[in-house]
Amino acid sequence: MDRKIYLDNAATTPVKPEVVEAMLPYFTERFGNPSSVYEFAAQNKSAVTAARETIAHALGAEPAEIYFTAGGTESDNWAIKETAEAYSQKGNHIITTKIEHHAVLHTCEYLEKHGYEVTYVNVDENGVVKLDELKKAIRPTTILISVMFANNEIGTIQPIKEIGEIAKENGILFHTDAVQAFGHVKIDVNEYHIDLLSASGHKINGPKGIGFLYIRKGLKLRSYIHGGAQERSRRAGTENVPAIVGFGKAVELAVATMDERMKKELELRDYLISHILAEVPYVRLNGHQKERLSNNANFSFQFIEGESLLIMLDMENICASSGSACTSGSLDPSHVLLAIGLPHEIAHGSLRLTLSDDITMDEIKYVIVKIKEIVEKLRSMSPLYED
Amino acid sequence: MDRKIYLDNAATTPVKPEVVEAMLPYFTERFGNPSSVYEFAAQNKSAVTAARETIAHALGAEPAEIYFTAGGTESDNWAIKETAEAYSQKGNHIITTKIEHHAVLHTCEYLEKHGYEVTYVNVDENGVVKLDELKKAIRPTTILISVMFANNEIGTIQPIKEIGEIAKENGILFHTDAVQAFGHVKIDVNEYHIDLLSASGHKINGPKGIGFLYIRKGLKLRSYIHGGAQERSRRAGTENVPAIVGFGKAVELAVATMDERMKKELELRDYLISHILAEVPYVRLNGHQKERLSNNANFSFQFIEGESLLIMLDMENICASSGSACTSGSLDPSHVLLAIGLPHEIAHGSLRLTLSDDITMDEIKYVIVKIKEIVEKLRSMSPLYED
Amino acid sequence: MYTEKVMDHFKNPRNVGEIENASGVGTVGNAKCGDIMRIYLDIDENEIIQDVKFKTFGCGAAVATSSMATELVKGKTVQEALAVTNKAVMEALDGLPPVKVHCSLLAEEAIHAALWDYAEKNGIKIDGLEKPKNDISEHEEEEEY
Amino acid sequence: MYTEKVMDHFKNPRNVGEIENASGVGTVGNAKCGDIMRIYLDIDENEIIQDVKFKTFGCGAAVATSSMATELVKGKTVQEALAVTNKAVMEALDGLPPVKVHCSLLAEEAIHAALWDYAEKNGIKIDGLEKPKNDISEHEEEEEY
Ligand SMILES: Cc1ncc(COP(=O)(O)O)c(C=O)c1O
Ligand SMILES: Cc1ncc(COP(=O)(O)O)c(C=O)c1O
Ligand code: FES
Ligand code: FES
Repeated sequence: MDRKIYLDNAATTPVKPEVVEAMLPYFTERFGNPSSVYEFAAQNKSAVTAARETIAHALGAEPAEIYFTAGGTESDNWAIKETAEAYSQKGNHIITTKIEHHAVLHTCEYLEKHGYEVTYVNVDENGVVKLDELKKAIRPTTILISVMFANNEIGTIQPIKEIGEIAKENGILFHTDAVQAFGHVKIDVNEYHIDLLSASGHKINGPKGIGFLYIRKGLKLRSYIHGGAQERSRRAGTENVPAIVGFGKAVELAVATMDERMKKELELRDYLISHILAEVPYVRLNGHQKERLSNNANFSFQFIEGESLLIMLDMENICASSGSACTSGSLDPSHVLLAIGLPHEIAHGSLRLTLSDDITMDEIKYVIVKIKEIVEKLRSMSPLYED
Repeated sequence: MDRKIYLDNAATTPVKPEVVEAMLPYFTERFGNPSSVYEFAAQNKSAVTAARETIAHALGAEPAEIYFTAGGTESDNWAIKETAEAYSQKGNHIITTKIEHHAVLHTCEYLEKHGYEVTYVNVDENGVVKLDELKKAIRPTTILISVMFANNEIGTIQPIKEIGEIAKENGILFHTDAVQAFGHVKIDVNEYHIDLLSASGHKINGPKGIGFLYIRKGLKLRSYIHGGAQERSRRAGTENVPAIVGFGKAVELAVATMDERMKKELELRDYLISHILAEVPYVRLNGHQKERLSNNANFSFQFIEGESLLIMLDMENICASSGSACTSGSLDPSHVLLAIGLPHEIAHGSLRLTLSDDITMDEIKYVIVKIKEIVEKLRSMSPLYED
Repeated sequence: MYTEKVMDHFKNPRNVGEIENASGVGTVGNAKCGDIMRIYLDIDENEIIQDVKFKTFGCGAAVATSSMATELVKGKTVQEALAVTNKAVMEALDGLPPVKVHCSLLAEEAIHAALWDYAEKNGIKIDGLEKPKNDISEHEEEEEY
Repeated sequence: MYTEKVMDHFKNPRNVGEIENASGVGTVGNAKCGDIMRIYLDIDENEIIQDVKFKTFGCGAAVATSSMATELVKGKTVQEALAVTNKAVMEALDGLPPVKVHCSLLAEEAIHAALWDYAEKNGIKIDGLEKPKNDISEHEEEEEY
């Protein structure tokens, strides 16, 4: 294949040309600071307002409930730390899961060092959070339940509505890290009883360095980034107008194409999964069979190691990942794969392929052939494999 | 004038075409997550490394001491809050000044609510921090001195080297908010004994939503944004590669043109200042006569109010500001102007003009004429003015 | 940020100036923002406002509301003038941004202060008019989240 | 992230495989990353390594260092092979990224383990060779700030 086959859309996505187009004027011409008095900059304020409206609309939220941040990670930090601070009178207990992104897990660990207590609820072998465990974990001091909408590694979609209902019944705030789900799955914050929701631009063909936190009206959360009066005094820092405009455009496109995109991705994904499972021995699919993101496939190939697999795929022009991108500098096996019960050495041999509607069926077929070849080659080199 | 005369470069600056050019490929083609294994994304890692080197070089720092953030505000929050946390064993006292940006002041106020003590040192009538007061404020429990390099409203440049020496002699960390100075003034972190330095891309013709924190090697500061292992595990969140590349380019250009640019700006600025002071009655220049940013002029016109002045200037195609941009939604007179001793009603009539080397002498002359006309008109409407 | 009507009254404010030997003069300041407005009324023996002038040290909205308020009271009776609220002024201007609502109060209060001065000078009592404060400051709203 | 030499040895690893009835076999695991390497040595009566093969379950660097290490010891005496350090292997590969240094230790240790096995089988003692651990794990560096 001449063309690079990019199958790492969960790590990041290319910015769509229409999005770049929408952003461009805001770099060089309409560059003004939207907080300024002069008309020239006031136009930028309306561009920000329009993006906020598009995003709010996509969630069934009000524009005043959307606060722009620098990305999903900041949104997660903000939601969790400032809920902890604002509601510390009520209690010091937080419930989350073992398979959250590090942006949530490390934030919770930080809070644990500062007097908070955190319960990390288990998931089943498909990566679905155990609702009975979650319910049992609730204490009178529980102030927050934080469960990701969809997992970034194995793609499992959580029963968010049920969790929202549990939270609501118990008078506990509910945060969801929807970085992987927003723009890929239909979300309604009211239907799902979501109080706080994190999302990020670069996962939906928008720019990097922009995200938002949805904060339900009435919540007492304060700022996490202190300073100027931007974002209604809740998130300081000169507004990143081009990125906000680009994010708005990306959301508009993602919403408009969602159904069609999902349909195409599902077809490709299911073909890929069924053929890999049928044609490669000693392989398992990680994550839920049905309740999974339409673009996610995650396999564990026994007896081989992920990085070698990735480099060999790269040599064949296929970009993929093993574990999450931001931990690929790390040597530990993925905490998500361990949480669904994989032993270390099998977790090591995992491969995540996250598609887009830009991929063709021919490319998927090529990928299947290459995976078979490479797995075979690596196994022949493995001291663990005796055939 | 047909052309918009943009005199609000302290609020934000246009992104230079060369900078946009440098960023563009990283949106659509080289969009990969630099933490990935495949070669295609590894190229992005080197682009980030190159930008880091350019920036480090501009400060006399090492690349490993530069941490990218989402802007000056985040850098200030990080520097101050995490120093407070990391060194809380040593003490709980911070020294800063009355004229810091809100990103520093509101962060300090936040810390005051959490058991820290903060001394806000006074400045003299030119906006220069009182060094004797600063020295006297030092306690055995002082862990941080945070003084901005140059003020965003009145342009006064602080005696940073002396402050750095005081901090060093007393074994106290020294942070400087150099958002207005970086790229405009020569800075050497070692010569000035700076331990922590904040800067922002959009103040030097780079993109918005990107900044950095310089952290001297050996400091024990932890992350402020928790999550993935980016930025050597100190600042989580997918790297904003296009913005980092653009920031690097902007720094490269700013450093290369600094001398020439300053020369031109000084000429324009001094012409503007001398003519306004000579031709308009009841006016004063705010900030230091000499120790000020080469592009900053700040006047107070007695008997008139800033917003009206700004709107009338806008009607003449002149973009300016009164107080800092991010507080222009606010009704309080600038805390900086009050700190240099202006009474409320005079602080209200202030005008900040911040130039760039893109401005011509003809434009400056036009601006002077218009200011004279408008000030006269507003005064004729003012109940405070009896001529 | 401002409507066209506001900008029109800001660019071409009506009734700027002073009235010598005015029947009533009122000056009020806004404690919230430090701005100041003065209204001069020329009221004839039939209690009709024959002329009105203003001077304002204040923001764009302050100038525009002064201008509009003077337009609204001109030719009216004292009682009619008293009924001109800041809401009426804002409506006539097609609205103001939320942070600028207090500016319109300045205009209402300045008219009241001028009417009070007129009443005092003439030893009369105007029904429904209370002694104006020197500094007005609206009820601080809770910061809205 | 890897040098050309590393990529070359990764793409075309030398000496992959097994040796039946090898003079010595050593298997080591890296406690840090969970990876495993096995080395087979064929040593003649003059203590010369006639042949060497490896199998690796590990990252790109592990494969490349296995390959390079086997190249470096092939044809050498036992004592010469013992002197092949992970540093020598890394140098021969034009370096490794810092997080991958430990992978090269795997190769060094696997050779040592195979030599130990050879010595035990033959009831000899090799000067300077210590009993290998099953799992190696380098001294944890302080996280560098
Ligand atoms: C589930 C999840 N949460 C949070 C993040 C962090 O988002 P960002 O890198 O935009 O800060 C990511 C992606 O990296 C993610 O997949
Ligand atoms: C002195 C100073 N510090 C901090 C900031 C905040 O920077 P940013 O808006 O990029 O977060 C600014 C500008 O807004 C500034 O002028
Ligand atoms: S801000 Fe003072 S009158 Fe409008
Ligand atoms: S990471 Fe395990 S051997 Fe390299």
